Amino acid sequence: MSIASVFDVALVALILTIGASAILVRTAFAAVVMFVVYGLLLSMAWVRLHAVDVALTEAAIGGGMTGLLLLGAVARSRSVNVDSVRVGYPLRLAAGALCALVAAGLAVAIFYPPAPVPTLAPMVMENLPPSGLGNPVAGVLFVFRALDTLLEKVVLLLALLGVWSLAPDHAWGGTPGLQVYARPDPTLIFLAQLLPPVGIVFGIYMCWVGAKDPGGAFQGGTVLAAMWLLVIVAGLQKAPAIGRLWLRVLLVTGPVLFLAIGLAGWVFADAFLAYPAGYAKPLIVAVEAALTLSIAVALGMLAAGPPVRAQQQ
Amino acid sequence: MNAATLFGLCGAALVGIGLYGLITNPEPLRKILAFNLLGSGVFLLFGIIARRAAAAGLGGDPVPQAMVITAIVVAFAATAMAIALVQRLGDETGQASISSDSSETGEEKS
Amino acid sequence: MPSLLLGASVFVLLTVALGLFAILRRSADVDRLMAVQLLGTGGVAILLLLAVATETPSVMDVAVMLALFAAFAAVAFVRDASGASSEVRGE
Amino acid sequence: MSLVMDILTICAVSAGALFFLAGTVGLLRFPDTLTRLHALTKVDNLGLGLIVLGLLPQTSSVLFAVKLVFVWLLVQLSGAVVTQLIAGAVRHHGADG
Repeated sequence: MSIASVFDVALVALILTIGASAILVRTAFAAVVMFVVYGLLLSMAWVRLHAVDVALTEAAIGGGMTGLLLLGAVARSRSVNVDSVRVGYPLRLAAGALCALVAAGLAVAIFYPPAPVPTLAPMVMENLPPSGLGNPVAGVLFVFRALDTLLEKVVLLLALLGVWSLAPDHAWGGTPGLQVYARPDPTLIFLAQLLPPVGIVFGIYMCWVGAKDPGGAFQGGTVLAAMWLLVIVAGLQKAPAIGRLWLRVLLVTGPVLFLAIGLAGWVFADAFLAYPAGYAKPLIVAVEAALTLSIAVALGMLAAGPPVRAQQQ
Repeated sequence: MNAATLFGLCGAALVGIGLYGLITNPEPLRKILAFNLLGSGVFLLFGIIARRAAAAGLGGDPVPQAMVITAIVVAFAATAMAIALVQRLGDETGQASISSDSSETGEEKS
Repeated sequence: MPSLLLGASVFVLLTVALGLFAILRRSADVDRLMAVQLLGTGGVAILLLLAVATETPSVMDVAVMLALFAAFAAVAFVRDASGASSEVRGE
Repeated sequence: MSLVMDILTICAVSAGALFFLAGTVGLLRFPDTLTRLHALTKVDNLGLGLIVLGLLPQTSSVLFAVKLVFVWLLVQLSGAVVTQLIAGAVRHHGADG
């Protein structure tokens, strides 16, 4: 057994242990801590699977952002009475058997892959040079399957609308109920002043490097969102009211620019979302830059939750 | 057994674990967490498909990888939505568990 | 040299696993906060070793990401474990 | 020259790995939260620092090396602040276990 496979076995064992304890541990707070640890471990698994783009996304969203989201919910649900009704033993046994069956079925599928493994990698590499991009994943996201990416941005906006519309009527247009430090101590303020500049540089770097190497608008946008939330959580700045014009403009800038370039494709190239020859890379970089900002704001506001307080004038 | 198969089995097991948590945990928050775990198991299975299809000098097929990136972001959006729903439910009813008939579930073990 | 660095990454992974076990068997919430911090540092070390051993510089970006988000998550955890949070709910 | 570099790498990386082990032993054996936190900071500072030091001679380009140092600085700063925060939470909440 090679050293690399020892690493893989140890990593898989650790992931499964942490994943199982995230489910089985008693308190919700501990479960969320486990889930964040699990997300960070999973990003290492993605590195081992040669999917660095996915590893970046998983570390950012699976590890940090989902953790913050769940944690906010835990903190707020402490005031609500959680009835500790536990499912009975027979039902748990039946559920366990069912789940083992599902897992076993998937495992069988893993052991018997289709004989010639289907792959689109040669096609991607063949058609990548005209776009001027060096990162095949960015090529798929912004050239070959650009419609998916555009619609995903729309999904983000729709989800945000959904979250906002769950606010009580009197709070519409108000500020989100993100939990913040009541009295931040100097160390926290130091961190909240130190980390964001570093994070912003890294987020821009992620977006910029995404055309050539692993990275891109998603990863960059998530870093920016996290830095913004850090500043808010530390109490250095207030969460913006959802009615703010600048907020809404930023939210739609990315998708609108993407859509505009896509529509222009009908005129200057042959099809919707086609890029005119020779201009593909600058256009994609422009779209990515705008999307990074929009994604950052959308993810940040999603994590901040629905508004709870009417805007004070 | 190569690395792809090993991580594939890990993904399969995670789907099982997540499903178990989804069924047996009465707290909606924990259900959401379990669903995320289940989802990441499915993503890992996609990663295996990508890894096995390595060709043309790439470590994996970029198409499933791009799909997983999209999926992670959408899963986050769905989680945010689900949590907002649960919270509103809690605000309205003062209850933090999904049980249409609490007297019945209370009998099993309280 | 690459196999030595890989060996070192296995060793660090095992110590991190043991450390996580040590942290997580305690029941106090404050203890659990250390798990994220330990994985932040250990994960960065593992990823850096992997990046150099396999000569893939982009893995280093994952290490930066891990460091940033471990710190981010830790700040959120401390907020709730210490009860220092304030509800933005002035109705 | 490359032999000297390799020896430096081997020494520093092993020493770093040893600090990871020491930190873990501390986490397992120390009696209360604050002392365990103390063990953890040793992992942060010395373990990662020595590993980065050991990796520097093996890097293929200057940019790579600069990035390594940048990562280490980032972990140093954020790690120091986060452990401070945790310690503050312990003091606020009372150390248990």
